[in-house]
Amino acid sequence: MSITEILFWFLTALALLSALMVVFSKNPVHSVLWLIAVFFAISGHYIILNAQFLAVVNLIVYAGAIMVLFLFVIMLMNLNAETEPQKNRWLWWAGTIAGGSLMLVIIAALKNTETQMAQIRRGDIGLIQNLGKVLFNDYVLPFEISSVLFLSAMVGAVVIGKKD
Amino acid sequence: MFAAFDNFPALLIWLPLIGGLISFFIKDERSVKAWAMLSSLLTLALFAVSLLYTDDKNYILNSVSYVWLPELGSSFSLLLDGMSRILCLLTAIAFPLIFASTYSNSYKKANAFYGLMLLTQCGLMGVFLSVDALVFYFFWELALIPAYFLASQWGGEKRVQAAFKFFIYTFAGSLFLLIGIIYVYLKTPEQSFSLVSFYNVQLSAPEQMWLFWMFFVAFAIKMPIFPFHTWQPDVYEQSPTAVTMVLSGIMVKMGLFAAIRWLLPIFPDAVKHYDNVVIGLAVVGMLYASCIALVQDDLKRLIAYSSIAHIGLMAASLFTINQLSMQGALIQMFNHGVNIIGLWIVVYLIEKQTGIRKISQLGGLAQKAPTLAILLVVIALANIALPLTNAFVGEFMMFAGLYKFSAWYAAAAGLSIILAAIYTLNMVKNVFYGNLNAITAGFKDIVLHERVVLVMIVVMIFIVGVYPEPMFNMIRSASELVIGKFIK
Amino acid sequence: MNAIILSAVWGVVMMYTGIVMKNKSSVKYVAILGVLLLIVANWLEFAGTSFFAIDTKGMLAFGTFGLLFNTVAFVSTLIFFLLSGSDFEQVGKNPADYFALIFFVLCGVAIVSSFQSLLLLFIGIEIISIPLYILAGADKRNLKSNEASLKYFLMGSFSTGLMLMGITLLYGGTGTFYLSGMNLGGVAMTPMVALGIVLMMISMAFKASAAPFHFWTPDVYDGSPTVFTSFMATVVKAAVFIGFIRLFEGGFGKMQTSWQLLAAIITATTLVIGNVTAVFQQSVKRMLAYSSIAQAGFMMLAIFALNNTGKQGLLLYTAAYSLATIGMFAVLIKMKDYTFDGFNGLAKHEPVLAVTSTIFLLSLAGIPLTAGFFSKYFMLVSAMKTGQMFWLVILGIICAAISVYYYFRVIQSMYFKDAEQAPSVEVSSGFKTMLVITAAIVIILGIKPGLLLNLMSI
Amino acid sequence: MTKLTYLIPLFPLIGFLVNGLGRRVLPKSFSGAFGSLTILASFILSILIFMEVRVEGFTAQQIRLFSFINTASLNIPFAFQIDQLSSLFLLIITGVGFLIHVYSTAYMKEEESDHYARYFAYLNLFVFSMLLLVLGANYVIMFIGWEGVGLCSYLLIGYWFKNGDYNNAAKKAFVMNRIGDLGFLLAVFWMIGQYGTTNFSDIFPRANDTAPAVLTGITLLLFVGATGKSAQIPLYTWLPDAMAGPTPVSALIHAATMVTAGIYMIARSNILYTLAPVTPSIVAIIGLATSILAATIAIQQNDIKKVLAYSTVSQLGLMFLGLGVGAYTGAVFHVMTHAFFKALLFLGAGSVIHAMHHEQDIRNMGGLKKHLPITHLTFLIGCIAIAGIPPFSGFFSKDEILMGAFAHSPVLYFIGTFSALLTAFYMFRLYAMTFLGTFRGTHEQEHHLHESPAAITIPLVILALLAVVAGFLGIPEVFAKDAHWLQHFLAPVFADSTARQEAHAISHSTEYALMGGTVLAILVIMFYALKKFGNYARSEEPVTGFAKLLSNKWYVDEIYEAVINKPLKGLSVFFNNVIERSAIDGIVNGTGKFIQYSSRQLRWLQSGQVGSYILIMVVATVVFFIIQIFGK
Amino acid sequence: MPINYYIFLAVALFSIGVMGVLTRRNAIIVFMCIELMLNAVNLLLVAFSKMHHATALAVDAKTMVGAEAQLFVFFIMVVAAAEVSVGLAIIVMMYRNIHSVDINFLNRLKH
Repeated sequence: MSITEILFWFLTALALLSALMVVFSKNPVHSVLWLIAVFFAISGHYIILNAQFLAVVNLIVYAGAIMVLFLFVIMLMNLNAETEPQKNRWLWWAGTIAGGSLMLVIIAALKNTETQMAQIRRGDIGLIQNLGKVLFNDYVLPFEISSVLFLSAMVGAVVIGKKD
Repeated sequence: MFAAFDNFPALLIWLPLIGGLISFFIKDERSVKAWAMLSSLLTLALFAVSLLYTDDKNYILNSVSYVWLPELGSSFSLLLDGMSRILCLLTAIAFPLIFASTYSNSYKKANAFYGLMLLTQCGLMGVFLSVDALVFYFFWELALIPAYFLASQWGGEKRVQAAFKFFIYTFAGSLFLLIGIIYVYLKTPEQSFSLVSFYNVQLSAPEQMWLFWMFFVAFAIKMPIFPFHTWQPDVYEQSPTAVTMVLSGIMVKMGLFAAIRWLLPIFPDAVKHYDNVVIGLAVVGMLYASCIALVQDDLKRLIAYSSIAHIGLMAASLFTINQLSMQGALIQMFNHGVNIIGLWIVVYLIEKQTGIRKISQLGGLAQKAPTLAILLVVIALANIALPLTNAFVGEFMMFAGLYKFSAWYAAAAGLSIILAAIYTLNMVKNVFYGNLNAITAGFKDIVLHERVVLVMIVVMIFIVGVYPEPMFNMIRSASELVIGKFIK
Repeated sequence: MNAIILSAVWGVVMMYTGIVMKNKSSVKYVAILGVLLLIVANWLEFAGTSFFAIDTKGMLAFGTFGLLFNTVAFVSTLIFFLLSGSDFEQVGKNPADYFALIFFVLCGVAIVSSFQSLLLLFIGIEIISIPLYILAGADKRNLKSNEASLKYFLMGSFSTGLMLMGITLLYGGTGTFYLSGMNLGGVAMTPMVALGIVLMMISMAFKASAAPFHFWTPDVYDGSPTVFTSFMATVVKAAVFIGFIRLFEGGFGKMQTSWQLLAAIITATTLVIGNVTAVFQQSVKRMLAYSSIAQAGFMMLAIFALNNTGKQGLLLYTAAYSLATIGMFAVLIKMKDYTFDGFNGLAKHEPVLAVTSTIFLLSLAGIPLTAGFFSKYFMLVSAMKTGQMFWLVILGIICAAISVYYYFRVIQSMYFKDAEQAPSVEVSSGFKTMLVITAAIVIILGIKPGLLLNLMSI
Repeated sequence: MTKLTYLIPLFPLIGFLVNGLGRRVLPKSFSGAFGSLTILASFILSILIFMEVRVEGFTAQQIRLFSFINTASLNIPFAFQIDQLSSLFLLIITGVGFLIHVYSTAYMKEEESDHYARYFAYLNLFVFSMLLLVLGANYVIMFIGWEGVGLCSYLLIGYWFKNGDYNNAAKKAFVMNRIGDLGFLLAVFWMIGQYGTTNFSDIFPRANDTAPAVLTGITLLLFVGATGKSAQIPLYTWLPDAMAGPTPVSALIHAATMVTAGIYMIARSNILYTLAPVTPSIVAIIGLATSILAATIAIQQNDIKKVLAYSTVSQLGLMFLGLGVGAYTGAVFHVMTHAFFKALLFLGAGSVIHAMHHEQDIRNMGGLKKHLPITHLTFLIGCIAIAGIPPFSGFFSKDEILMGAFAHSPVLYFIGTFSALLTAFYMFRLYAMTFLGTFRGTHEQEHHLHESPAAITIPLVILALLAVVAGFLGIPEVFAKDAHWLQHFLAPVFADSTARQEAHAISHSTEYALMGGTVLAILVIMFYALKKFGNYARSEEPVTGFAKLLSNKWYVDEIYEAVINKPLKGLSVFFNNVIERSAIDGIVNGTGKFIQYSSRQLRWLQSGQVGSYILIMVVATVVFFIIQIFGK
Repeated sequence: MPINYYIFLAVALFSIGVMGVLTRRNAIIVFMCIELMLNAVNLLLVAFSKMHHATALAVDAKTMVGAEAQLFVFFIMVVAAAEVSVGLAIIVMMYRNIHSVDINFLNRLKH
């Protein structure tokens, strides 16, 4: 087993474990922290896949900005205590089973996919230079259009946040 | 579209339509009454004029086709042939009669009432005249909507529910019709809704079998034949009498007419296949409705069930597929319309004065209102098809045709003749004969305009009853055309 | 392209209008001007004049169908503004922002009606959704509005997740985001693509509020400020359907056989749940929410059939449905009480409102001579043309019959029941005129649907 | 002259219209006179036509007026047929009709003016319908008259419409007639199916080629019609009830003319009956049974008109016996004589009732001989005639029928004779109780007793004369050769039937013996009855045993009520309350309810919980995956 | 690395996210779980990107196939950021009104 593979399995295990912890943690703050762990693991995977740009952006945007925002809101609401009331057992089981069966079904459907290899540690499409070229040559339109998305999100946040 | 004022079918539709729309804007009750009367008389006059141009030479005056929805293969096509002529005649005659007989009645929101009535007339004319399936469906629904509003807005206590049931019931039925029409339309080689294309379309036997039911259910609900009839007594009971007249006199004929024009010739194989089912239902319905009529205490319900029995006979005879009963049914459609309107007028006159319709609470009216009594007896006798009244001709022919189909059906259906005599005479006896009571003691005989209307109905009863030849001439070719579809 | 850019720009203009103009009705007029410009710009593009020469790299394509739909959507929005524009002020303090958000939504609508790449579909849908989350919660003090907003947001994000999974699987299976690249036919159907299609169908069904993914609809439509419900339920839903049919026709048309059954199931469920549940509602607003689900069921027939008749019909359907629903909501806003009984006696007090809303309801019920009839007609024809699953058509008409029940309850209240007090607030004559015009359009489309449909063949 | 045939029914029709429309304005004297005169005009025309018809070699003529029902497959003209049979009936109808009109002008004097006019309008309408019936050249026109007379019967029975019982009687008459009419109609339809026409002249020549089963069916159905109209088992019960109408009506409609329509119809269709294998026997048996049944009931009746009514039923039964055994001429002969003497008896009864101020119970009469001499005499003549005592008319006609029966089967003869004996008994019982003995009514009634005016007595006298002499139109072969004028006259009508019948083979000696025996027996019975009831004294003892059975008319009405009316009513109520409300409407409303119920249940899915919404979405997604991937 | 591994991992993460959405009642956590789902998708997209790239490399050494998927991930992040800003605003607004972020309290609207 190469070092890459070891790393792969480690990151996989980390990601899955952290994800589960996100779900099962009683304390919201812990959930946030575990989620950040998931993001780190995923960024690790990106690096293995040689998608360096995304690995960085993932950390900056998700772990850095978004999760901080989450944490901030949780703190603001003083939700750090275990405020969540008793769960509905039925709903819990139903949710777990539903989610589990979703996974099983997808995996069952896709398990016979013809084995193709994802290129790892090589290939330069994930480099910032190449992505930038493609982004500003071919994907400039969606890029511009997503500004509308931000505009609306901005206006929206203002509308919601403004005092009446 | 309004360049259409140059031939009869279009005029027969536009005239009531415009008359109706104008009615909505006449606020004064007296004026709107007069206007509605005038409008309906104009329609009648127009129809009378059209009778002068019935020969083939004037075909162009009696048919019309405008481009409407070329992209769908539908055109606004109307045709005034024998079959539609007799029903347009009924429609044209009925409305002035209805207006005249209820002339003294005062309606809240009279402009809306008369406007809707005339719109109903427009819709009915459209149903009878259209020879394009989509146009036909349009008018089929359009006749229903104003009738729904009329039945809901004016009438008895439970009118809203009754009219609503009627509306949903018939609407549901007509949706099946729509599906059927679309299917046939898709099967026509030229993707057309025209009657000719429908008549020429080639349908396999299994297709015909289910399409038959699609069409039939819609028509059966409208007619209505057993067991699709339960909306009818409630609606007749609850609607204002003028509306009941329209519903029972003309609107139920839509179903029968549609069966002749849109069902029999299009699905001959299926008709042959299911004739026993339909006729069986109709005959059972006749006996069933007659039996129920025996124990009705409400005049309106009694007439409603009697109507179901009569319609049952017409429906049964249509499906026997022979000239005799087909022509009989066509004539009887007209006659039944006239007679039942007469009956409703009598009920209306009684209810107007006494405020009740309960047979058990009435009695002895013949002493107070001999004219009304005599006229009613004539109409009632016409209703039970006594010879020399109009209904005899039709019923005789229908029974003869039914007998040709099967003696047993005819014999069973014939029992309803006896039952009809029982309930009709019971009604006459309990309402008009016998002694007066507190309710009927103050009854007055009918006034001039009511008398004129009833006398006109009676005169029509006798004219058609004694000399039906002109009617036969009117419908002969139409029925031969339909029957011709079955002769391979 | 004209419409996308202009609507985005006008959204920004509206933002500034809110700051510059203190008079609230002039804000409305600016918005109306904007929509008018949009209509003109879109029409010019339809006629062949594009203001911007942008190479979209094949990610957008402005065909007749999409542009025509844009026209429908913009005209509906115009009528919406004219009828209910003044009611924005009732919702909150910053109507200009709401107008801005609506223009952003229109931008999303224009994208969804012309996308060729799943990326743009995704962005378009998000541009539509995010302002709607806000609009749903615009009435900030109102707990129902809050709740609607949060429910919409949570479920909307979840469905976004499903959609992204779908897109990913499709990409994994085909290696492209372009619709044209995916449309390979049944041969290329790997399980991955199949799952992708299912997920796309589910997420689009969610946005289109088709059952069993419709659950957000009644709650959100009910909780949102009524003006915005009107917009959400009409233009937005119509746009989603246009996106839906473009995606499935352009992307998966050749694999129709593989997903048709699912489409039929969704259609059937939607029809049944929408119509049946609407029967028991006590609030007209909520009834209209279920009615919009029911109507979605009919529109699903076009997706199921995926033929030209269906496309034509869908266009007509969106127009008929949007106009009637906008009209109906406009009347609803004027009512003091949103329950069925709240409509009692409307015919007596406000005959114009009663007559026009009757026409809208008749149209929604699909009665001939209204646009609703032909739209349903086209749906049925398109489904029948496929020659498969005839039961769906039968179910459709049964549900149409059921729908009469709840639409006519309103008519019954208006005409056949009495109320002592006027059931509605005072309405201006301009509003009435506008209602009459809208009703007239509904009827004209019901007599001559060709006026709209013939444009498609240009 | 036959060209003017249409005038014969037209006159009464005009009378009907004038009297009916002008009932408010016309004075009584005018409406009565006009009503009578129209019939007189028809009578005169009938005589003129008869003159033409009686000429040797006259063949039946069809007079086509216009086409009534005219389709490709069926053509029914409105046409009349003049032949020996119809012209004979024309005479009877218009002749007797005229007399009864005259009689009525006096009898109905007390009515108010508009009701008086109404009465004559109805009466004229009746004559019109009856004339249509006999003149019709096809079964449809005949049916028009057939139903028309039923209608007039209904109207006249219920003439005093304030009385509920009268109305019920009228209704019963109409409904029972309708039952028969249905049979008639079905026969007509069968003929249409078989021959494509209803014209007598087209059907009868083809009867020979018709399958016997078909003929049997048609004739039986026609006979059902006849049982309704002519009051035979099982549809006879309406006739006694029909006595609710004014007495002249009973005389005209329920004795002389309408009830003989059945006989006319069968006589008209004689060839069909002759060729049908089974029907004649059934006709004979039903006729005989009716005759005996009605006669037995008549013995115990105390209402003067009821006795006559049952007597009519009984005599009609005999006529059907005649038809059944092929003695068509005899049956028609008896129709004629019966028209005379039964009209006479009814009118006489009317005179009595008139004098007694609407008292009809013979137990309250007696001794009227001296108060009403003319009535008494004419009534006695009527009784003798009906009893069959030679040389009065009843003897000849009845004898002819009975001889026909004997030729067929002696059993029929003896039963028929028994019926004739019963006739003599109850008629003389009636006569004795009414006219002999002492008056048993109130003093007031006695005080007012007086002979009726001339308008009543003159018709009585004329009819009495006819009742005496009419028999000589048909003197049997045994008395004088070729003296049977009627047989000769009607021969062309029955020619085909006669040719197919086996010749009568009764020796003259047998015939004399039977005749003598019968007459002797009748005389004995007559004297017994006169003696027994000549001094009738009212006894308050209730009738018991067999007599009770008879006085309750064998409980037939009660049986009908229990077997037909009650179940029908029950069925109707069941249909109305259970099938209609619960089953059919229940299904319709149930569909609505079911949808509402489903709506209420489906609402629970909309729980308001985001979690459950998403859960359902996920489950649906899983299901969709399974369908998509593993479903194929 | 075989693509199946990535598929399984992503699907597992995705399903865990779904499970979280279904089982948790705290609106923020639910939202975080949705973010988790998005990340699973991102990971899978990148994996597919590299898979297709590898395939395309065999034909053309200079190919940029696969870049579009990574850009897609980029856009997803963009959208997610926008969504988070709006979503958290809504949650805060909600919290201001009812002082709770329990989604089970969201049941005024039902049936």
